[in-house]
Amino acid sequence: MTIIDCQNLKKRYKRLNALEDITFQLEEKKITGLIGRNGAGKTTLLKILAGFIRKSSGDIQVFSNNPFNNLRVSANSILVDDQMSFPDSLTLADILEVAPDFYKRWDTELANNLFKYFRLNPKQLHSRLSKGNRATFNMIFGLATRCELTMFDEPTNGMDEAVRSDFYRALLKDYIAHPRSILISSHHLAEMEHLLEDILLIHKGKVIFHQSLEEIKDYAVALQGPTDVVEKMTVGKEILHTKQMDSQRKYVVIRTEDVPAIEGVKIHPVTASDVCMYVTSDRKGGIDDVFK
Amino acid sequence: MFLSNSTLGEVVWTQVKFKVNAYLGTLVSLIVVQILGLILSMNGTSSMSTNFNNTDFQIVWITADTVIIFVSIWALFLGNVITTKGYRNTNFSFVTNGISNNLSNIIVLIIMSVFAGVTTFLSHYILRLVVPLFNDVGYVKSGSIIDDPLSSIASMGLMVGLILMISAGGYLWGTLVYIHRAYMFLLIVLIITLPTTKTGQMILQFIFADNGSLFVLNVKFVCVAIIFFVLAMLSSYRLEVRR
Amino acid sequence: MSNFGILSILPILGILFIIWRLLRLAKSTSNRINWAQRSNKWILCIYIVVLLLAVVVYEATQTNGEEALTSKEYTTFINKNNVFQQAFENNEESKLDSKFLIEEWTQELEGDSLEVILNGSDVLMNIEWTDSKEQLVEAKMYRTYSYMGGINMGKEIPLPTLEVKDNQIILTAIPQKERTYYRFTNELTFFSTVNNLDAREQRRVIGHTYIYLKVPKHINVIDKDGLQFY
Amino acid sequence: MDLNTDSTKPIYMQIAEWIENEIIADRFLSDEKVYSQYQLAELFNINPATAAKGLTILVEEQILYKKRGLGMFVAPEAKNMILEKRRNETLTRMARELVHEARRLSVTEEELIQLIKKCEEEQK
Repeated sequence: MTIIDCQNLKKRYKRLNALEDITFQLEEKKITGLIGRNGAGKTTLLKILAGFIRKSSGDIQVFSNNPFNNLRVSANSILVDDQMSFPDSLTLADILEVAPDFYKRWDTELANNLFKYFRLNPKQLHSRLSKGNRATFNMIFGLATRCELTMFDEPTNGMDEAVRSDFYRALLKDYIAHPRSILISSHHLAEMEHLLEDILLIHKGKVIFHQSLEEIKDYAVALQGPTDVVEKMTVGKEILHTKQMDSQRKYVVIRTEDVPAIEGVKIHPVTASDVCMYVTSDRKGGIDDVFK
Repeated sequence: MFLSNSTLGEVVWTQVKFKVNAYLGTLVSLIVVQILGLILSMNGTSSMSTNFNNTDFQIVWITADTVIIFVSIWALFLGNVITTKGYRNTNFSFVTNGISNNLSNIIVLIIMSVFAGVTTFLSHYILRLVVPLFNDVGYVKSGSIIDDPLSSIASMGLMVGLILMISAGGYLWGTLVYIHRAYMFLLIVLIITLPTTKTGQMILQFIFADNGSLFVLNVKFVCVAIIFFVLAMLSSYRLEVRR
Repeated sequence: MSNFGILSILPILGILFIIWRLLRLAKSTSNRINWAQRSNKWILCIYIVVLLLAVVVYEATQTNGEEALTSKEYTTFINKNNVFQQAFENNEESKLDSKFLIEEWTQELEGDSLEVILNGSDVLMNIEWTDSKEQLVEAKMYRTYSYMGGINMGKEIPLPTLEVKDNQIILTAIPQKERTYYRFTNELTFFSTVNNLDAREQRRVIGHTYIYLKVPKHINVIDKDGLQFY
Repeated sequence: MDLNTDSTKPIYMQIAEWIENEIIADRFLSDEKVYSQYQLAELFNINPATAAKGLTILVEEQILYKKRGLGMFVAPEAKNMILEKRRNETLTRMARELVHEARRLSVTEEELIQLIKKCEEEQK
C-alpha cells in the first residue's frame, strides 16, 4: 500500500523555492533514508508530510489525505526534529505521561525502558536539556508513538557516538517488532546505511533518485589508474567525480556500464554515500581543485 | 496497516486536558494578580461623603472593581500568550490540527475565565474579613451569597463574561500578531480610536451602556467573545506551524 | 459557663475538620500528578480553600454591621420625605408627620423680636404667622428619614442642641468627629452605576432637620443665617 | 559478528556468505532451519529487507529452500554445493590475484609453486 504519494510537489517561500518538483511514492513498512545536502529541502518536505506547512502547488497525499491541517495524518504521523518543543510546565516524566492520551499506540514500556537506559532525568524540563539529551528524548518520544509514519529529521544531531549507534539499534529492533513506515533524513548516509531499505535522494528541491540501497551501490563505478589511460576510457561517459591522485594517477567516477578491463586500471565499486555525494555535487572536481 | 482514527472531539478533549494541566502556572499568576488587586482595594474603590449637622459622614465602597481591572489585564495577556509561537509549537508536538488547536484553546480560555471570574468574586470575601481587622469604622451589612444568591450569581456571571470577552480579544489579537507582526499596534490603535471617534463611541455605547439589565450586558459580553473567537479561527485557518 | 465554652469551640473544630479533609483530598489528587505541577496545584488548592473558608467565615460571623436600606424602602422613604417637605413648605402643620417630630417647645418672648442663631447646625426653617397678640412662640423640630448610601445617618448624627434664651433660639451642632462606614458590594460599580437605576438612587443623600415655628405676626424674626424658605 | 559496512561488497552478499560459512562449519545442518530475515536483521543490525535479499540469493542458488509459513531450510546438498562454488569462484579468483601479485613482485612461477607447497606443509 502506498502511504505517501507526491506529485510535482512545490513549496515556495517568499523568495526561495524550497521544493521545485518532488514526485515519489512511499510504500508502507519500509525504512527510507531521505538524503540530501544542507538546504536540499529535506526539512521542508518532512514538514509538508507532517502537515505543518502547506504545499504551494502539486499534489500530496499521506494516507490518502492532504496532510495540512488533517487530523488523521496528525494522529498517525510524527515528525521528530530538533525544533520539537514541550511546555516548560511539564517535566520529561509528565510528557511521557500525557503522550498516551494523544497517541493511541503509544508504547509506555518502550518509552520508560529507553528513558531509563539513556539515564535521562525524569524531573528535567525539556527546554533545559542539553542538545544531545534533547535529541535522545525526542527520539524516544518518536519511537514510542509507534506512528504508522514516523519521520526523523536529522535525529542524531548532537548525539554522541555511543548514543547514535544505540539509537539506530533501537530503531531497527522496534521496527522489526512493529514494522511501520520510517523516514529518516540525514546528510550522513554512511552511518545509517545498513538500516535503510530505500533511499530518496533530493537535491535542490528535486528528487534525484528513489531506489533501493543496492541499486544505488550499482549506480556508479570508479576507475583508478594512469591519467592518460583513464581519461581515454572515460571520454563520452557521464563523469560524476574526478580526483587527481598524484601527477600520474587519476580517480574518476562514472555511471556504471561495462568497462573493458585494461591493464593498470583498477575498477572499484563506489559506496552509496559516495554516490549520493557525487550526484548532488555541483562541481566536477573536488576540494583539492581549490588549492591548486 | 493500522491507522488510528481520532475524531475531532476526542482530540480537542485531550488537548484541553493537556493544556489545562500545562497552563496551571497562569492560574498561579492569576492568584498573584488578584492578591495585588485586593491589596489595592483595601482603601476602597469609591466613596461618597456629606456634611450633616457639622458631621462628616462618609461611606466607602469596597468593590471588586480594582481586582476585576487587574484580572482583565491578566485575561488579555492570557488570551494573547497562548497564541505565541512557543505555546503553539508545543501544541503541535502532539496530535492536533488547526481547528482542534483553536477549539481547545477556546475551551481552555473559557475554563480559565470561569475560574478567574468565580475566584475574583470570592476573593472579595477576603477583603470583607481582612479590612475590619485594620480599620475601626462602621460596616454596612452587605449583600452576601446567602442573602442575595441571585444577584451574587449575576455578578459572578458578569465577571466571567467580562473576563471571557477580554481574553477572547487577547486571543484574536495574538492570532493576528502571529499572522503579521504589524497587528501588534492594532490594540494601541483601538485604544486610541475607540473613545475618540464617533463610530468608536457608538460601538462602546452599544455594548456597555443602555442595558436594561446586567443579564443583557452579560449576553453582549459573551456575543462579543464569540465574534472574537470566530474571527480568530477564520484568520488562523490557513496558518502554518512555524517551528 | 462551661456549656458556652464547648459551644464556641465546636464550630472551630468543624472548620478544622473540613480543612483537614480538604488537605487530604488535595494531597491524594496531587500525588497522582507530577512534581513540577505539584507546587502549582498546591497553591491553587490552598487558594481555593482559603476563598471558600473566607466565604464561610464571613457568612457565619457577619452579625454586626448596619442594615442598609433596600431600594424599595428607599423609594418609600423618599416619597414620605417629599410629602413632609411639601407640607412643610406649604405651612400645612396638620399634615406634618408626627413621627418625624423630635422636640417641641413654647417660649414666652420678652421683646418684639426673635433671633434664630445657628451654630454650625444645618436646619431648614419655616414660620407660620399667627394672629395671636401674645408673646408666645411655638416651635417644633423635625427630622425626616436621613440616609446616605442606604445608611441611617439620623441614628449616628446628633441633633443640634437647642437653647432657648430670652428672645433667642440657639441651635448648636455638636461637632462630632466624622463617621465613616465601609460598605462591601459584590457588584461592579462601573457597570452598576451605568446600568442599575436602583443603585444610583441608593447613593443619594436624603433627609433634613426642620424647624417649624409658629410666631405671632407682630414679632420680628431675625434670621441672619438665612434658614427660612421664604 | 560484524559486517563490514564500509566494504565495497554489498551487505546482502556478506549475509549470504556468512550463512554459507555457517553451513560449511556445520553450524547449520541439512534440512535445518536457518535464521529468518528478522533474526538476521537483528543479529547484524541491518534492514530486514537486505537480510531477505541475502536469503533470496541462496534460495536462487538452491542452497536453501523455502517451506511455506515455516521459513528457510538448508538444502541436503548445500554444503557440497557451497564448497564446489567456492572452489570454482573464490579459489580461482584468489589464485588469479596471487599470480598477479607474484608477477608484480617478480616472483617466478617455480618460486610460487614452491611457496604454495610450503604453505601446504605448514597447514598439515
